[in-house]
Amino acid sequence: MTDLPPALSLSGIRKSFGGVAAVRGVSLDVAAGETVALLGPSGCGKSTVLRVVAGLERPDAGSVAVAGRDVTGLPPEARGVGLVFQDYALFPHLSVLGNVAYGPRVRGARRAVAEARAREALALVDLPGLEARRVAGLSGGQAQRVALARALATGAGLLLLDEPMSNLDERLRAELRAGLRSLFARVGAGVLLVTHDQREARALAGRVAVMRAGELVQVGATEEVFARPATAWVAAFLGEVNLLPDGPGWVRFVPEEALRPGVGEWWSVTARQPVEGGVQVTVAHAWGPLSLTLSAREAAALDGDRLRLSVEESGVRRLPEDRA
Amino acid sequence: MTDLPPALSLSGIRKSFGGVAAVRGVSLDVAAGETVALLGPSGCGKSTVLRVVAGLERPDAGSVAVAGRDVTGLPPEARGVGLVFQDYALFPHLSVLGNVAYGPRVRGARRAVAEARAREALALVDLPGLEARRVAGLSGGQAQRVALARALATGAGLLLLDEPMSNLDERLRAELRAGLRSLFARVGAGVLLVTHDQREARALAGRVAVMRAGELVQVGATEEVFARPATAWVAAFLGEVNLLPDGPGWVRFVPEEALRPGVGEWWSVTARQPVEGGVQVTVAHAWGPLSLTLSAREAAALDGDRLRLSVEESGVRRLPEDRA
Amino acid sequence: MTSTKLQGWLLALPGLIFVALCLVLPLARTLREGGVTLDVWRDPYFQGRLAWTLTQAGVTAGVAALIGVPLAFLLSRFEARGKALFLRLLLLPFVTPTLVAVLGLSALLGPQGWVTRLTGVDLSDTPALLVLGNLFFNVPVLVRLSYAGFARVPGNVVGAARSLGAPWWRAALGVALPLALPGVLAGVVLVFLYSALSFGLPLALGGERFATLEVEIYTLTALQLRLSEASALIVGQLGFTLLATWAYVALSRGGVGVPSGDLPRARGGARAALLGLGSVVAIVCFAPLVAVMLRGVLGTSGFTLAYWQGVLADEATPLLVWNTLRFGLMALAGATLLGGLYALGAWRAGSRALDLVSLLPLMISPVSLAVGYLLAYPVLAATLPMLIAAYTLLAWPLVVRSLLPALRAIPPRLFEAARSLGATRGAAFRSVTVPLAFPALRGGGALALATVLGEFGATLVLTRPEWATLSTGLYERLGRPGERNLGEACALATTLLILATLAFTLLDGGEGEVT
Amino acid sequence: QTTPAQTTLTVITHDSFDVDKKLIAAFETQNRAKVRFIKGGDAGELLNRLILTRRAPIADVVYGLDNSLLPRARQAGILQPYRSPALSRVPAAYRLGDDGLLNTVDYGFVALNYDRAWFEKNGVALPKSLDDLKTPAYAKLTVVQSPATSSPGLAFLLATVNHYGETGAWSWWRAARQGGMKVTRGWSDAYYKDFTRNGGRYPIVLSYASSPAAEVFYADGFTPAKLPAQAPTANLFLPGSTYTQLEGVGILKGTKQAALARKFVDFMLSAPVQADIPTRMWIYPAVKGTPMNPVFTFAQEPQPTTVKAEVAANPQRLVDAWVTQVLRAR
Ligand SMILES: Nc1ncnc2c1ncn2[C@@H]1O[C@H](COP(=O)(O)OP(=O)(O)OP(=O)(O)O)[C@@H](O)[C@H]1O
Ligand SMILES: Nc1ncnc2c1ncn2[C@@H]1O[C@H](COP(=O)(O)OP(=O)(O)OP(=O)(O)O)[C@@H](O)[C@H]1O
Ligand SMILES: Cc1ncc(C[n+]2csc(CCO)c2C)c(N)n1
Ligand SMILES: [Mg+2]
Ligand SMILES: [Mg+2]
Repeated sequence: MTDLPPALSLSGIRKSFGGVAAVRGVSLDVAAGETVALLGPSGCGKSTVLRVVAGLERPDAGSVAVAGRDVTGLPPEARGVGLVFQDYALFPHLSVLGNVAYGPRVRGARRAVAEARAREALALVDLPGLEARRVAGLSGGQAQRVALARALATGAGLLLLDEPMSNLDERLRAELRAGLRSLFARVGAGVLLVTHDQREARALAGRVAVMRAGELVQVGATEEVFARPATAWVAAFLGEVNLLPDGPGWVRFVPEEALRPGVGEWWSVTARQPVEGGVQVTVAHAWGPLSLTLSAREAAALDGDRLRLSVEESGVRRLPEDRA
Repeated sequence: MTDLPPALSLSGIRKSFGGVAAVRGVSLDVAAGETVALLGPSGCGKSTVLRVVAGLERPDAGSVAVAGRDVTGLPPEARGVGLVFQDYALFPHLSVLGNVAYGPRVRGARRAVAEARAREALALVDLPGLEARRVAGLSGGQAQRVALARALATGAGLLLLDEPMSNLDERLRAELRAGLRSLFARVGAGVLLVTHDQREARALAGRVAVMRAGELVQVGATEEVFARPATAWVAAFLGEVNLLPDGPGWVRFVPEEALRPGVGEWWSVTARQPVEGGVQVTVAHAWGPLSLTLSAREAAALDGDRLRLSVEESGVRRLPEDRA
Repeated sequence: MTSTKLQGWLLALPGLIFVALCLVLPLARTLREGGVTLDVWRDPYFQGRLAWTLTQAGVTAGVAALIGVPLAFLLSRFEARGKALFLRLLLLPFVTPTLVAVLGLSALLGPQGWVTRLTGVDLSDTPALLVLGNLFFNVPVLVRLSYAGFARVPGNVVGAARSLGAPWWRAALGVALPLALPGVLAGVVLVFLYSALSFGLPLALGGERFATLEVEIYTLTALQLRLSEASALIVGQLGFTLLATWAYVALSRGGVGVPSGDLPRARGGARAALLGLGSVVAIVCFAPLVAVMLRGVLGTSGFTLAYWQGVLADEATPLLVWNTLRFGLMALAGATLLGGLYALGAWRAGSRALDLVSLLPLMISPVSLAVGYLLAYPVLAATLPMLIAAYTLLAWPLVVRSLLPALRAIPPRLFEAARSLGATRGAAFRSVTVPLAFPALRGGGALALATVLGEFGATLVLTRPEWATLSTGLYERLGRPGERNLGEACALATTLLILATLAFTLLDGGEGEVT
Repeated sequence: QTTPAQTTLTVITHDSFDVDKKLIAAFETQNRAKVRFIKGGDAGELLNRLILTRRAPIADVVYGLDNSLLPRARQAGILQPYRSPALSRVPAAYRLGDDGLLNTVDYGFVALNYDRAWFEKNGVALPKSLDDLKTPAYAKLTVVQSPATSSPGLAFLLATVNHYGETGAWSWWRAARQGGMKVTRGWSDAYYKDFTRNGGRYPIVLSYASSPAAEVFYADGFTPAKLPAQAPTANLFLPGSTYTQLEGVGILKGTKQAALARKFVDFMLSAPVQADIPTRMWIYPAVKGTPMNPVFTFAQEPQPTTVKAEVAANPQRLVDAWVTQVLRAR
């Protein structure tokens, strides 16, 4: 594995649109067989990075190498990447099958072979029986799955997936995640996955790259990044709420694992909200408001508007405050 | 409140496209000030229901009443509903501000007033500074927020939101959910929300309607539906995995709340998977494989590949097996 | 210049060379021969002609837009029975030789016309008849090009406007129209140019009183050989047509989209409007043709097949049919090839100047070109290449005007998707651009063929007896007195219309999108 | 000796030219040559095209120029003289000058026609003179062609100038137009759209003296054996309203086929062609004694009028004057 060149290697990519600096120096590697999730708030430049990699956008600076080969100057079709567009970009003049078989066809496969591959890909995304349909009448989720199948069917060694499941329900997503995971493992493709779904990132990605306003602010192993965000901004972006001021320029980050409900002092509960698999409560702690999710079982520790809570100091971390 | 007519009242809606029966008899009420989430797998007819309500599709049968007035025969503009399209459908020839101000403008507001309302709506979706941009260059999430703002700016008494936040990151979603919740409460609008995000449904919706292949299969208070799915299919769709065969035509549904890790017999753990805020494990129970998510704290109960687990029988329910 | 731009200009080059050789050079020769004495424009007589020319063309374009644009919009939003056939038959007026149209109109609205006798309203010798005649020829162009434009407006976008509270007309004007603008404006500008530069129709319908500038140019050039005065008029005419065209080019920015398939059936108000406007257009565009066809089977003593027998017995008739088809197809090939390449070039080069050039053939007085041909290419006078070139020149703007907006409307994402799936530029072009633009090419080809099947090339070049076409055969009969000549001319006109309908059916592939 | 098939003679004609193809074929075999015809437009357009291309002539022979155009053709020097021996059989009055630039092939009379049925039905008396015709009562019944755009129109203009003199003619035309006389561009427009017989408003139309014969010939159910008693239209020979058109054939300067061209000129005056002319082009063959179709009994010949030299000398000037004095006068 280690002697294989990375499936993707980006260095110093910059791209502006008129006055908007969409990408401002992004360097990132995706190894063969590895899935990297690209996370970041809306408009931070994720899709632009993917478009640069696919060769649809010329970077203002920087270079793109795919499977060890510099492709910065190459046209999209010479790069061997499969891209799922955020807005699908299905071919309106082709049927569902025609759309999915398109990639194999233009890469020279015979019709029968191409269609067989297309059917396989369609089965993977759980779209049986729609082969002959025009894409115009598809539902949002159906169209998205066609787009995903179309990219998968190319058999490209590098897949660029731009929020490929944003319009699917959770069960289907879970199924697809399992399917994709085993597919990626089987074909050894490098995958760069843009997603806003942290479960998806966790389930699929070995590493995560967090992007902010055109730059990567933290790259690391998935659990590492989730467990140890580098800055207050990253922590907040990943959904951490217990970021309490701790002197100028610093915050005290209290991860949920550091919270021990049912032991220690009583604190008053200022908010509670039922969530999937439990209840989310906010406790007026001396450091500031602390939120935590109690499982159905732990909820028993609640005593009206009070909760015993102790913080395991060793789990608390100081992070630089870099939020605007 | 109770003497107000429902914001929306659907009865017996049917709609086919050629051979495809997209909606097969849907009846549903949305009270004023209430948010109802419409959940269902991809392609089950959710968008079609919304389009029928908005007057963009003529139902083959059934009637639509908005605020107590039968609007089945009325054109879209006479219905007073705000619709967020799943594919946004922004006006490419107008700026961001022009898109959002369009609704107030065509409903007779003066330019200044319309633009003020548009700016308010844009602020709500956290899109400052993009007013003058053409919509063509927007990122996916930016476009989606423009679409949402556009529907909000109409001030319609009935909002139809078709996966309005599918392309937004979780933090932004959480913010928006809070913003929307208070907005809906303030204006007393009825909201029919299509979403695949159960957190979104839980956070925003008082009631949930679960749709399957063109029909509603369960309608009820949100927590009620999540806690007590009516059938195996609904339970599975809502993400429940512990549905174990229990004689022909029935399943044993073991909700996570009924599982007590750390007590009872030792069972061997067949799979473990880190997830947000913990680890998901599958236990080879006598009834069959049982999955549960252990919080970081509960994970301590794991002993290598073994876990003590007892099932609280009172929490287990028998559900009819209606999956194909 | 980027390579795409350069490539665009290269693709447009054959068209540019063609325009240079078949238009610019001959025109320059004409102007040089006469010299340009702009003094003519001081003459209030010519100022009056100019004003009249602009007025009648403006009124025609306005009325055509008022009827045609809403109809095109409705046709693009709703399914209606016989829609494809209707759009196809709408090409027939374009095929019709001017004098035939005049005869058809007079049979209905002349002093003894059927409609006149029924209603007692005599429009003959009034400008209303002239505008009707202009509409007869030109509403079809407008409807078809606007339809193509509207068909590309995504249904959801109009739906969004409606659900935001816009009544249909507001959604149509505020959303659909701006997005369909390239097609709609192309239609309007073509109507304006054709009406401004037509001369057969105003003369035949109104005599010298309604003579347009083009009539004066014709008279001064072809009959009086006063080339210097004619040149001044030509330059002036070119000036105002360029102005109109420039306005069109500057305004015609639209949206992207591809025509979508299934449309709902029209009902209620939409249905009524569709039927109403459709009927108005059908009456304006088809009634004169029906009248002509009827005259082909009605003699003084009622129904007769004598005229048809006469035409069928005439040994020249097969030659007329064959020539009509032959020249039509040759020019169609020329126009689609040149026009296709040119549209691609203009699209890639992203140059609005190229838009302007493509309309030049419709801005130039044909007589002045004819003189230019004789001066520049005497050796080629009355040769087949010259004839085909002339036909092609008149036909290719229609191909370009159909194809270019369609190309510009293709969402760039689709091409990108193809490339990222492994298609080379060429393969992506073949498998995405071509299929998406092909209906527009077909539509443009149909309009181009219609132009050629009529009479027009004959005014540009010298012809030969063995090149007689259905329209020259018909004019020859109308050059002799006698009932049978009129009847046979009408029978020949009917033949031309039938032939054209067949050709359009083949060209449209029988089904699918008609644009 | 060159191979016969290589010789091509190009003949340019006006648009109404029509001769039996068999006769042409006979000429071609007889002379081992190919004849290529070009249609050069209306006679006036034809002349102008020849003038424009005189430096690089596009044809060898021209047929269709007439006496009203000859002065300009002569002045432009586009023709070279050749007097066909057959001219001896053409009456002197019908010859086109002595310089042999054009050999008369046929002649016709531009004349007013009227719709018999209309006058009978409406009980209106026929006008007796051009002076009557210009009064609104008759002017609004009359459609003529423009002298600027049509050869019968030009002929009619020359007739009026010949009759009234220039100033008189201009005031006649102005009065007639004021009175409602319609001026169309071409003959077909006038005859098939404006003439009452074909659905128009005007029962008097400027056409040819032979038109009534053609009306009979082309009527529904015409058989030569059973001629009707009268034609549906008739000539209205008002004094000063008719004009004789003499159409000729000539050889263009610069031809490389002079010998063949001369043969073609002779051919046009040969008996078979002359006999073919009347019912094809509805004009009279120039050669005396050519047999005529009986239908020509419906085509009366008007009294010959002498044309003043100043009228015949420069018709173009008169057209120009008409345009400014009549057409553009407000
Ligand atoms: N215009 C149409 N023509 C043909 N079939 C259609 C059309 N619109 C929808 N359908 C079909 O109707 C069914 C319901 O579609 P709909 O868009 O309502 O699904 P949905 O529940 O919104 O799905 P998703 O979650 O994927 O958006 C689908 O099978 C779809 O393919
Ligand atoms: N063609 C363009 N013209 C102008 N600005 C553009 C263009 N494409 C992208 N941008 C801008 O560049 C920035 C980055 O866009 P990009 O689409 O890469 O964001 P993203 O991270 O994919 O966001 P999202 O999660 O919302 O899809 C945005 O501010 C966007 O408005
Ligand atoms: C008023 C008017 N008259 C005639 C035509 C017919 N026509 C169709 S194409 C063409 C010229 C070709 O360039 C002409 C004259 C028209 N469209 N508008
Ligand atoms: Mg994006
Ligand atoms: Mg949907």
